[in-house]
Amino acid sequence: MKKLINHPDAVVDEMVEGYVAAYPQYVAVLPTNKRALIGTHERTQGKVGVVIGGGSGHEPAFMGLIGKGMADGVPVGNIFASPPPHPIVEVTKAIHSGAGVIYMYGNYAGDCMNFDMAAELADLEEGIRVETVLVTDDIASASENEMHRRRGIAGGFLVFKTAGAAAERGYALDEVVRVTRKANDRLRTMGVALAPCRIPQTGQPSFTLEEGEMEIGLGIHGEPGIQRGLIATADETADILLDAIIQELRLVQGDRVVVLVNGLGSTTRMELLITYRRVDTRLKALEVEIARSYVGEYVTSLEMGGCSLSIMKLDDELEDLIQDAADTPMFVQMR
Amino acid sequence: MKKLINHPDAVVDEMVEGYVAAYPQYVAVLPTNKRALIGTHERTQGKVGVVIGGGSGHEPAFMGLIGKGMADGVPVGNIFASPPPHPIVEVTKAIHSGAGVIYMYGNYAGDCMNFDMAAELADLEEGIRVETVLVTDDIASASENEMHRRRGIAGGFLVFKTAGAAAERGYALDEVVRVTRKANDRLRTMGVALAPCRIPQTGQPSFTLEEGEMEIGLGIHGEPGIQRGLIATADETADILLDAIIQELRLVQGDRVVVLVNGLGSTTRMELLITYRRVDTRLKALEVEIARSYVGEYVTSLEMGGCSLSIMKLDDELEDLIQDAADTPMFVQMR
Amino acid sequence: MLTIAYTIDRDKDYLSELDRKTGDGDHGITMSLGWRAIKETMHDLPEEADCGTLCKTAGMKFLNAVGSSVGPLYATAFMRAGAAVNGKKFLTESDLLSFWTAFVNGIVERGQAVVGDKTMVDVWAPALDSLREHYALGNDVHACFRAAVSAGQAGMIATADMVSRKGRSSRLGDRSLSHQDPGAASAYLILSVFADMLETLNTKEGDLV
Amino acid sequence: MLTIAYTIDRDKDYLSELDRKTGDGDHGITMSLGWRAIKETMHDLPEEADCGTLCKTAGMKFLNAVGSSVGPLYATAFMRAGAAVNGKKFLTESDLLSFWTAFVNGIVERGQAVVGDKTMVDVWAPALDSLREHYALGNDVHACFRAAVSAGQAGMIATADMVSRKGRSSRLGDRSLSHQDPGAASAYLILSVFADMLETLNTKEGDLV
Ligand SMILES: Nc1ncnc2c1ncn2[C@@H]1O[C@H](COP(=O)(O)OP(=O)(O)O)[C@@H](O)[C@H]1O
Ligand SMILES: Nc1ncnc2c1ncn2[C@@H]1O[C@H](COP(=O)(O)OP(=O)(O)O)[C@@H](O)[C@H]1O
Ligand SMILES: [Mg+2]
Ligand SMILES: [Mg+2]
Ligand SMILES: [Mg+2]
Ligand SMILES: [Mg+2]
Repeated sequence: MKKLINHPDAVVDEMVEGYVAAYPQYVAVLPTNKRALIGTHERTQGKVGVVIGGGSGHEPAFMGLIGKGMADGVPVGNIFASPPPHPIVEVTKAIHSGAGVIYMYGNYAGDCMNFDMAAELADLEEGIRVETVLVTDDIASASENEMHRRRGIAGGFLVFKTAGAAAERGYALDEVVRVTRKANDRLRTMGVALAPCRIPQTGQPSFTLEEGEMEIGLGIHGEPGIQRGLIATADETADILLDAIIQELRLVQGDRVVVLVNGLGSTTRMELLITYRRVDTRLKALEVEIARSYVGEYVTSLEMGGCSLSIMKLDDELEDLIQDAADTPMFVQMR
Repeated sequence: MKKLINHPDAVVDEMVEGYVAAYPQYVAVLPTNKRALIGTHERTQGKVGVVIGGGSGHEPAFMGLIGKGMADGVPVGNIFASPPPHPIVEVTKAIHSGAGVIYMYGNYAGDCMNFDMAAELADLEEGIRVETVLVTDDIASASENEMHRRRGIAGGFLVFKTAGAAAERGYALDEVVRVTRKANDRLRTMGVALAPCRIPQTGQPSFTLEEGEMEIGLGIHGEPGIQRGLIATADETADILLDAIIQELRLVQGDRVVVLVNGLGSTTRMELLITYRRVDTRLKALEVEIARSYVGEYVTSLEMGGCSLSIMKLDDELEDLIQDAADTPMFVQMR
Repeated sequence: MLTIAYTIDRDKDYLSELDRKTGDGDHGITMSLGWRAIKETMHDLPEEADCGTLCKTAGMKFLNAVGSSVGPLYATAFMRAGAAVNGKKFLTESDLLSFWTAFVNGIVERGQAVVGDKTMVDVWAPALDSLREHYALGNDVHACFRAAVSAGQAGMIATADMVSRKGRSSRLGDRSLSHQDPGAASAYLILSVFADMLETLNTKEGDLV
Repeated sequence: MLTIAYTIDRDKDYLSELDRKTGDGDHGITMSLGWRAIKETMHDLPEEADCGTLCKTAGMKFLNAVGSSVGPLYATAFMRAGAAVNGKKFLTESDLLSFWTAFVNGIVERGQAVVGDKTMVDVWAPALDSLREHYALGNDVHACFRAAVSAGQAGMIATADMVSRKGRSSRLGDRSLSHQDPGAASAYLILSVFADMLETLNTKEGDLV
């Protein structure tokens, strides 16, 4: 395993140091906790605070998305491990502007427990009202009638984008929560992996695939998928993902959507665009309108190979929020 | 080799199709040549046209950088192969707004011959004045007294950024050329590779490294580097690159620079940020001021592993241009 | 405590390996980071600290070093256990029972897992049951713990035949079958090292925790 | 032409392999794409097209299929060669000499490489010299081309001992040593297939090109 690192135990701290050094115009680390990052952008009094977070190894998520129109702060966990309550609470206090705070993260046992503890503490210590929206976009992780048990993967980016825009527009906390829940409800994701990742500390591949095999419905932590399949062409792969999503979202003629083809780490833009091409052709054949597309790396899994497809079914409110500007170190969008 | 593709011979065409489908708000393909892409952004009469290009496999470069403040058009070549004159000429004609056109690309025999032929044709057929600035940032590719023989690698991004901003501000062609040459003159890059890439059609690794080895001074086409070294920590690697660059640029206290740590394809942002951290520490120790940093993938080499470091020594004019806004599918910056 | 930290550190690759089968492959790293943090706490605390303070500090250190799933679980365990033995410098045999009862209840309360969910609870719950049972029979404390360890071991082994219903591995469905749960494996390690230590020490049990 | 296309296609992996040693590993792909494009041109052109038109079309097709370094080089070669035999439907022996002279000069003019730079010119230049020499001696045309092929082959082999001074490999410095130049290898293939074809055909040489 060849990685550009210094010591496996130091990767997260050094990454955060490098990040803050590279983007001082965007982010700062809190003096109280070296894993507590907040944006240097202006937060008008009365703006709902937006906190997203989770383990490291998913960059640009989560810490890369701090800035105007996205997150106000991010507590940073170890690789693939939820941050503990302390940095979460510190971030919460630092970015709170009097209108409450929304927490968003993927639905994992660890994140739920740590963020819940933090929310309790923020209320207890400073009376800050915190609401939580769990990202549960991964179709493969539980059946449709157990939607609340699904885990959150790359589609989280679109949920964060929605909440960030709503907060920036001055929505009240309940309203931010409402529209963010709606975004999550109308969002589905499914992914495939072609190559595993390696956590620096163990150096071991997260799984081994035979030549010609792929994992279908994988997680973004190197977890195995729900099923192993023979390797398919980009078009066939896109079809597997699309079929599942189209069916659950019940997409029909006239629907408007936003599409996200997310690379997991080592898959080239070339491959992602070839995959997108098929998605586009199929949706156009269904006469579904694509309001906006994102093709690139948004939520990675270290250097895993493969991609996921996310589709959010829009209404006018969601579409408007998704189109809003955002300005962060790893994601910038003009309106 | 596992890639998300349909057929090796179709990758470039399908990538371009997917790209144009994903970003209709930014780009369109010309009816005269399926490899000729132009931006849909407004080009005011009298604005210098900006054309960049080269082979595929470097995404986001070159085609990802079409838009306001960057390139007006991009002819797309096969993987690692210069585009032929026809798409170059077509792009040139389509984006010409009466003030001439600047061509920028890496200094490779193939690109030089094809773009020169295109420039001749554009003049012959439509009397369009074309000027060329070759990117020659790679320290490793020739000695300091043969600077003009150096090849262009990741630093090209900063050269394009400069020219795009100057053209957008309404500089005349000669002025755009002057400032772009200055950007290239004050720019140095050097890279290391930890893992090879594979061209889809051959499926063969571009080179083989023993466990524990890295290539120093590699190209962005899977070409071997100038030298093979033992694998080092991120800090040691950064030092190798930095030492060479600091020496050539004669960086001293009070100088202002822009820094680009570019990932070659499969190297994670975590590693790039850890590498950046060292660059930052060293430059700060020298009391060199970093006006802006870019850490991420700007010019890749398919899924190669490794990174390059580019530093441009600024003057007021360059700094101002680098800070200008840009809006393209794969690179957006607010001022 | 130091021995637990040492054992976890030694076996961390094995624990991560188990986690790769059904989870994200970091369990060994996380546990070892957590216990290393506890180890540092032990060094930093004043000699005269009582068990309550000691446990609460250990819990917070563990938590803030790792986050993750096990962070809140073991942190809550330590907090509750610390409260149960608050103010004491030495633990009697009955203190030990209160300690472990609170410890395990803390885990269950935080994680809401029940036996059969393929988690560490499949070790801790039967171990606690067995401990209470043997205490009730008035058995020798060492025998009680030996019984708890074998109940825990049986629970750990049984996780291999369970389909996960909690935590990361619960998304795998049947693919989680025939792999032991990593959290159960580390729980068993902690429990058995504790019991071993108890055997070697006779009086100053307070030092153990 | 079709045979050249076929041979290049067959040997493309070998050519790419040579290119991986000192360049970007695509030479076989590029050459095979280029010659495939020429092959298609041959099918599309009307029966009565003369050699000039044929060559110019071939050159443009080759160029626009590949771009790259070899695109402009061979396109220029074909354009110049086409101009040299413009309007002719059948080529005489002296036409053949004009054809190849123009072809090789086109490459040199476009690429500005000289013998010793480790490029295709190390095949084409000695081959042309040898061809002219044997023509001047009044030798049989087949013998002339056999001589040219062996001169080209010697040139190709010699590239292994050269340090590259043109093209992508020129950045490698001494690391380009002891690898044959891929462009020289494909040039030799083209030349030798041409000569072979000439042997099998006696009269209608015009069909060859
Ligand atoms: N709700 C829960 N209750 C009890 N134990 C749990 C629960 N969720 C997960 N676990 C335990 O945590 C272990 C995984 O720990 P670890 O790998 O460190 O965390 P993560 O899953 O966040 O990577 C599982 O093997 C399981 O035993
Ligand atoms: N200036 C030049 N003159 C003649 N031949 C050249 C020149 N530059 C490159 N070549 C030839 O081109 C070959 C490489 O072709 P190819 O791999 O297809 O192009 P690229 O280097 O653009 O990938 C080299 O082996 C060399 O023979
Ligand atoms: Mg984890
Ligand atoms: Mg090439
Ligand atoms: Mg785990
Ligand atoms: Mg080549």
